[in-house]
Amino acid sequence: MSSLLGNIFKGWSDYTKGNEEGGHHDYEHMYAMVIDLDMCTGCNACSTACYAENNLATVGEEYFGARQAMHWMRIERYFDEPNVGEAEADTQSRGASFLPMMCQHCNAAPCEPVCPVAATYHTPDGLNAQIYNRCIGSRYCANNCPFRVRYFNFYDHQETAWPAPMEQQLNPDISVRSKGVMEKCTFCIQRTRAARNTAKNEGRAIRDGEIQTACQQTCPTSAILFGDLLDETSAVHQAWKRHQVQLGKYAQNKTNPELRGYRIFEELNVDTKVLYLERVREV
Amino acid sequence: MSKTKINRRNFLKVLGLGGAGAALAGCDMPSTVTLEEGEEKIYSYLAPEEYVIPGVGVWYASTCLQCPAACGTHGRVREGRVLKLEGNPDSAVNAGKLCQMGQAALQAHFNPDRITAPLINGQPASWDDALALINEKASGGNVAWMTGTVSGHQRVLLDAHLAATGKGHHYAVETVNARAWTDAGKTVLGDAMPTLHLDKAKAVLSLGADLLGTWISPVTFMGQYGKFRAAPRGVLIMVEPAMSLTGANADQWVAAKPGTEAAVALGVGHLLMTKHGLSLNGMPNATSAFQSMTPAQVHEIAGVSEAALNKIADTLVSHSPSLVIANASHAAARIAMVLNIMLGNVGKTLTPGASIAADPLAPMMGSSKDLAEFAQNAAAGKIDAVFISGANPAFVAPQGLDMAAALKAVGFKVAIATCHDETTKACDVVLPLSSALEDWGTHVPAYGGKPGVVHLQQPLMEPLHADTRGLGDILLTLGKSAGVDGLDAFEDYYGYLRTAVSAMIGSELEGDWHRVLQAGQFETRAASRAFSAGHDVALGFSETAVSGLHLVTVARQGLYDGRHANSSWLQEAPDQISKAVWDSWAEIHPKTAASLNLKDGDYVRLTTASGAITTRVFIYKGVHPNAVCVPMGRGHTDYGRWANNGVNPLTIVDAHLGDWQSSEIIATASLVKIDAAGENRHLVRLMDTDQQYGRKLVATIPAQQFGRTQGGA
Amino acid sequence: MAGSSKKIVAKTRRVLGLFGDFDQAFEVIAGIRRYQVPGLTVDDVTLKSPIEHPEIEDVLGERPTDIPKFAFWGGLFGLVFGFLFLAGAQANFLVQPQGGKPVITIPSNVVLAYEMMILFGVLSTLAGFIIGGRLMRKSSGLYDTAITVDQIGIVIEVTDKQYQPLTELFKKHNVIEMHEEALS
Amino acid sequence: MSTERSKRKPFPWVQAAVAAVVVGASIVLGAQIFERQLHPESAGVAPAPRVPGAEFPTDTFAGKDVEQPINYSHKLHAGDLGINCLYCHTYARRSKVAGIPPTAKCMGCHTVVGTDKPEIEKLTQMWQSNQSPAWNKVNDVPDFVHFSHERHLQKFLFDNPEMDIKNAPDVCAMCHGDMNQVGVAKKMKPLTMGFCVRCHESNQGPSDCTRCHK
Amino acid sequence: MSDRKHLTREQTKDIDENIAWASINTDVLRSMENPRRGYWVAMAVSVCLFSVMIYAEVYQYMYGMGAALLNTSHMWDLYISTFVFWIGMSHSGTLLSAILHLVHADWRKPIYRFAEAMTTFSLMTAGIFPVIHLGRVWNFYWVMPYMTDRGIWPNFRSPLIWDAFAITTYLTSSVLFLYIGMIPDLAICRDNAKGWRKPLYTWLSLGWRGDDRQWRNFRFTYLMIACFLIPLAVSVHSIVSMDFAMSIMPGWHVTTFPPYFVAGALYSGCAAIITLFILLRYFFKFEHYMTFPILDKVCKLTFVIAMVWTYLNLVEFASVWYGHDIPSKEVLIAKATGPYSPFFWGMMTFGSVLPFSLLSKWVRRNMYVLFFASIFLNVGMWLERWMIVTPTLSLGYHPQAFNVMWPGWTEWAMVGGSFGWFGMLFLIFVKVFPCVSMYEVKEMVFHRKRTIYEDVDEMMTLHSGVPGPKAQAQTQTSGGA
Repeated sequence: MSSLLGNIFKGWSDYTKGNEEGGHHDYEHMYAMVIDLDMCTGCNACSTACYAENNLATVGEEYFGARQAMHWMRIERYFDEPNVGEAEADTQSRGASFLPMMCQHCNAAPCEPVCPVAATYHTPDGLNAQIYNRCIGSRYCANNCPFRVRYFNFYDHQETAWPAPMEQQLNPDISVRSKGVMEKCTFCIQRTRAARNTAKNEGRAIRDGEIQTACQQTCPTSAILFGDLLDETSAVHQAWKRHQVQLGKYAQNKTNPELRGYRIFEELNVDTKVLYLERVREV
Repeated sequence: MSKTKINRRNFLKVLGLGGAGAALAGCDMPSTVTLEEGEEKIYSYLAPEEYVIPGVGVWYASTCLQCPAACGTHGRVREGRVLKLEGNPDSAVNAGKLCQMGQAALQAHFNPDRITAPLINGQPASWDDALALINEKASGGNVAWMTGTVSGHQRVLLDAHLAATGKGHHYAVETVNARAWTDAGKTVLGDAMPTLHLDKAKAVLSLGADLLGTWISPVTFMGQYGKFRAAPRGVLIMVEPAMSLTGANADQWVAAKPGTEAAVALGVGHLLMTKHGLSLNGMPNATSAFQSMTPAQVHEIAGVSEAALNKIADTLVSHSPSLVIANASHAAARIAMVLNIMLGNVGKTLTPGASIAADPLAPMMGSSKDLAEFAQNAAAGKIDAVFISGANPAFVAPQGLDMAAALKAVGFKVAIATCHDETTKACDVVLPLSSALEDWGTHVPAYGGKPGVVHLQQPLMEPLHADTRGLGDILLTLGKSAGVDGLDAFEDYYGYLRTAVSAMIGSELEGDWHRVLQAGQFETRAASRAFSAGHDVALGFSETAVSGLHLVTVARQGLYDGRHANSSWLQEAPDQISKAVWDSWAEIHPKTAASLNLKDGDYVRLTTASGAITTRVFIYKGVHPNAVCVPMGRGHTDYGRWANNGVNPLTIVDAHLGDWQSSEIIATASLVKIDAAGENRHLVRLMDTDQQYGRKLVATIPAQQFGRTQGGA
Repeated sequence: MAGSSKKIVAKTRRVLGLFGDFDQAFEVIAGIRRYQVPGLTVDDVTLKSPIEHPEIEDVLGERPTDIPKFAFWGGLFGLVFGFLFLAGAQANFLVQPQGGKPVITIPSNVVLAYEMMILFGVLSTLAGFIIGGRLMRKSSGLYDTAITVDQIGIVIEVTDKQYQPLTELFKKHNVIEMHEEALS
Repeated sequence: MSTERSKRKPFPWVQAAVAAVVVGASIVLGAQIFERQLHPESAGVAPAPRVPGAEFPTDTFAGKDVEQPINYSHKLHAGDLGINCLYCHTYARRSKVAGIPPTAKCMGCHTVVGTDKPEIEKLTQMWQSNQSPAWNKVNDVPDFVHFSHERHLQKFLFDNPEMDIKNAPDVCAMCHGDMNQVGVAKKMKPLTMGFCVRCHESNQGPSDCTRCHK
Repeated sequence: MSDRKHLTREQTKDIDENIAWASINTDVLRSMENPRRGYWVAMAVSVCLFSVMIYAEVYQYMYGMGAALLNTSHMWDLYISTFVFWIGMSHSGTLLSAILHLVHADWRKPIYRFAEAMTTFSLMTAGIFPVIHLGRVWNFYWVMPYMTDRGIWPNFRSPLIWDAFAITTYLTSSVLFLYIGMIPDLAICRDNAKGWRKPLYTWLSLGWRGDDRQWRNFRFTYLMIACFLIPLAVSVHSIVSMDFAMSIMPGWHVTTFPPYFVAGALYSGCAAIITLFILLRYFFKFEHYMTFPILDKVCKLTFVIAMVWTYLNLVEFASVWYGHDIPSKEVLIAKATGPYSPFFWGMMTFGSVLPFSLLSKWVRRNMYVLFFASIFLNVGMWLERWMIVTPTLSLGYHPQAFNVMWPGWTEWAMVGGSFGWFGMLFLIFVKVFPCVSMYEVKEMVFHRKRTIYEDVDEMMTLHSGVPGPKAQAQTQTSGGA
């Protein structure tokens, strides 16, 4: 009760602080990712690892065709590369561009304020969380997501996706979603939690690299980097710094504009936490 | 040793879901009262190991058998169930990484369509009856084995069994193989499996070798590719008729007419000689072959422009050391080897491989040549009985081989399989095989491992189905009844394996064995090899495939040759190139489509001399206008609930068009006719666009910029 | 409808006169205003009509109503309560950081408090109507269904002495019908 | 007939506004206080166990009798014999689940003790036939709740300077009630989200949803 | 009553001032009794449509939202657009009742009652949609801010919560507005009712006796609530527009949406009034009350609002067109040229071109033409809502999610069923409650007569010696008693 007014003032000062110092957040951690698109081969290993780790249901051809699939991590493939000039008109003269796309865990996530029941919100870890059992399925969040990385359980898939004995493979550390709820990439929150627990038991801070997301762990070319952006020694922090990308900005003021780091739809000012490194082409 | 076994087994007991069952139905339903008392059961352990704690996952090392690469894995085991596989960071093959097929080994293990009991003529039977029948029918005469790639002690036992039963032959069948490359290596450099150093190469030219997708050991190559792309950044050039995953990552992708990669390679060699002044000392045959293939001829034969060819040659020279690899044909592979010699790559990016000293353990690499031979021998009545394991000849054989008749001609067929497939259906006895996650084994990676390292496969959980047995156990039983010497001492394969491994590591100590289990691998003596000087082999290529539309069947990482089609994860993982799921498609070039008046999603009938299939077209520019590319893997008829979709292009491959110097069935040689089949249905894909519409999604920068900012070249 | 019994003389009966025309009823009330019936004032008159006659106030005099007050205070309460309720709920909600927005979000709370203001304003107005209009109470028996058709009724409580002059006044203005009942 | 129009006074704006604010605020805050504080102890079952430095909800729950394959008595073992909870539920300090003790642990005593009792005979028989008793889960939370015994024991028992391992039953009783009093296990606390949240609030536990819901 | 000649298209007066008050009662009360065959047919059709909706909802509940063919790109479709449509419909009652009441346009009096009923029922229809479109309908009450010891609340930042508040408020207020305005009429019903209706009306009329005190309080109450309703109505539809405008999606994040939605709401409300006006006039023989001159005024009002709507529409397009927000522009172009373009142009035709027909007096006075015109106006407005929701979702920002979807059968069933539900409620209403305000028509007649006759009466008597209309009316009124 006494926290009522305190909460009001604290919330307000955090907010103003956030406005003044771009990207300030009163977070314990801020997990972020770096994906080097020049290393990504588009092999799908991350995507399948995600299915295995996060109890993702397969939906079958019919529902996939109806675009009701739920692949938290999807590998998109594009053929146009405007930056390096048009490819030959009648035949492909270079490869494709692959884009691993999952929840970008925006700091100013457009999905969060629109959820009527606050089933999606920002955790003190700086993650955009989805609480399945609170979700009532209004799907507003997915409509407001510019990346379209929120997936809705249009059906119950338990019977078809995990026919016995497949349910034994399900990861007990996270829920299996039933029909009518939204789900999305959590940056493998169960792994974050486990690492935090271990660290706490051992009375130390979480080490950089101690938490590996399933996609990162399996990526054959090690194109994915994951870590705490607030930890200045972390590889992720270093990479963000090296590429002169800062949170809380919708246009980066790089001293070297040729650096590869960029965030997708930065101009929407949703403050995503996934830094992509541009694909490189020999031209 | 039996004592260890009991302990070992106990920790694996499924009993003891210790309070946290599978979190099924995680969200409430209106009718479900979730706070019920007495609704769920808890089984306690009987006498668990101290480190087995319900609710805490433990990682165990094992080996992945999803493709012949034999990557090391770690499996997360909780409450006696394996939940997740990761790469074994200690393995030199995959360095902690895993591809999607490896991830999906879980689904092969938990597959709902597993065979759970022995079958005799399709009827459930007991092991005793099945083994008795096998003893009766397959104890003498011409007993053959057909497997995929096998290595380690399973191969030892298998060889022993073959030797004991007499005149039999071992057919190792792999549709997706590197036989062209290994043969060329052996012929030109005297080493079938030289070590490639992608990470040291500054340019890589691949002639149809999908090294990031399915070639030899993709995870190894992808690991190296990561380093190859770091500053200074290497350049990847791919020559092939239809875009593979490697092609999709290439800086320069060159579409060649199907089957003409060798001509392109010769053309490159020609330019290297004439334009860049490189020469081949002491290889007059090769030199003349290069000299006789002018860029103009290449353009005519392969449809590759002189500019593209020049660019390839320039890049290879300017980015030295480079590496040329090939898998398109034996001819192309040989030329690639010679090009490596000419470019001076040998010893830099191409070094001699190493194998383990214990040769019987070395992998028996499969090929499709064995498939054809098996079909011929079987049809000729030369095989009395066959054991089939890890191969699905009824699915992968082209119609021209008439595998159905061949199998019928074999008197007695035993399938040892985890799941029903087209082959088990044709077999007299089906023995239920433990999944790769329930079995013991040793595997020698064909490529990429540390020299002399053997990967150990250990069960990650108690068999799901009590009546299944491991391949090693079956081989041991068969060996014993065939009278193989020295097997009677072993109660089971575990005992045999432990003894054998102990001998190899030179220690009988419990602790050392546990260290091996923990590492998932052990080192034995390595035998290093050396290159012989470049042999001046004849270079040439088959000119059968230069005009008309050709069928190109390719394997993609995922369903592979079809063995993973019963995994819903892999069926639903979009194909890397077309992004299609759950069904087959035929990739054709827009020009071809225009000339045939086809649009995306039109059903077409592809007819070759061997038969016809009907599937939908996917039109895009990543395929040569003369090629129709149909990825393999689908078209199963009897392979579980998820596999029965799409078409199998392997059936219409023209089996009689062998490669130039081998009897390999090659994937690019069949002339094909396309007819619209009338119907049109949208091909189900992850995305229906290839364009970014001006959004900065995947931004691309020129390599010069990368050089400036990342310190690369 | 029960008249106040402030007069010294006890009122004995209640009279309802029905008129066919507003003007006639008007005249009757004007008559009373002119003290044509001794001791009766317009404050004793209750008019029952099929439609609303704001003009009647010319003669009946201004009779105040509390409805606007109810509306105002209801609305004000809704506004204040709404805002406090939301702010309190937000500040003590377990889930706080939301899309980079502050804990108490003024724009959204303004919208919601605005709705609450209207809701409570309307509800309070309704309450005011029921209280002020003396609805949902037991009514006196003097009523004629013709009132809901087209006739205007005038209800007055009178003493015995006033009865006669009142009847005359009614009749003078073409009363159509008269009902009366004794007051106990 | 109202005649109060003559004596109309200026309306007390200020007072009324203050009153409205007070009423509104007290409704909000009153509701908060009423709802968010720990519920008063309800009459009945057990006195609140003592865990220094911790405040926790005292509401109780009358669980139903759940039949178990073996009529194990907590009263006898934990109460009368004084066996520490963590002796049998040993996983609780290392895992999110407390777990049921392995049969071997039971047999540790019962190969010698009370072998003639019918329930022990049942147990012995199961042990000899390599069978696990199929216990019925008594304290069940929905599958989307990921409660960790380890974390809670760590906080209230092992990291608590005033507590010793022998006080474990007091900590367990926070959520499980006084098991020393019952025979076959029974649910004695509501274990609803409100129950958890109230305790988290008063003990500064995390309020982040993802700590329990993943 | 006897002379129907003046009720033709050439009628100029809004209402015949000489109409007997008693016959007003009789006419309206008659309409509430003895449903004829047409009524039962209409009722049967409505119930059938509604049953299909129930079936579709049960089906969707069992099998999941996928049955509606919604997908990852199209999380909302017809459910939300139809929701917006019905919310829009609900603005007619407020417009006619509250705004015209405040500006003393007394021609609203014969027709506002059914318009208000329409408001209430459209809201009750609209309210269904946000609920049925939930993935887990059984938890819909979680959007309500109620106390719980879990310490969780709805997210007050969400426009959906604003919707919930706004709709609840609007529904409550408009039901009360409808009801309060009906109390004097319920007293009339009570005085004439028999059987089961008697206790119902007695109870509902709250002891209305027509006292001057009651009338006075009534007047203020009605006025106050009207004052509350106008800003409320504006806020409700602008809040509905914020579901879109507060998002970041191209084509939704548009600042002109609030006024645009309000204009669209008034527009479709007016069109619906025309439809129901014609139906009621025809079936209940309300020619005396729902006259051509009133219809004429409604049509003109509709035209004006249509032009406002068109203007705002064009402004929106223009601002997108001249802006350089590429995704928004793409959405706009796709609307006009993409797979949904027939519907877009249908919307433009029905919404912006068709209203020009209302400029023709022939159209305004031709019930049949007007009936179909009004239906098409509303079709246009429904298409407008669909064209707001779906094309944006089919494009958006991310090319991977570009997707064209067509609604599934459950969506169509629910859209159709919503008309059934609305029809059902309305049909019940017209037989239980007076759909023409009797006392207000009397007031209208009374005041018109007074204002017209005050001066005319004297003149006529003076010049011709013939008793003026006032005197005539006097005899007529008393005669009708």
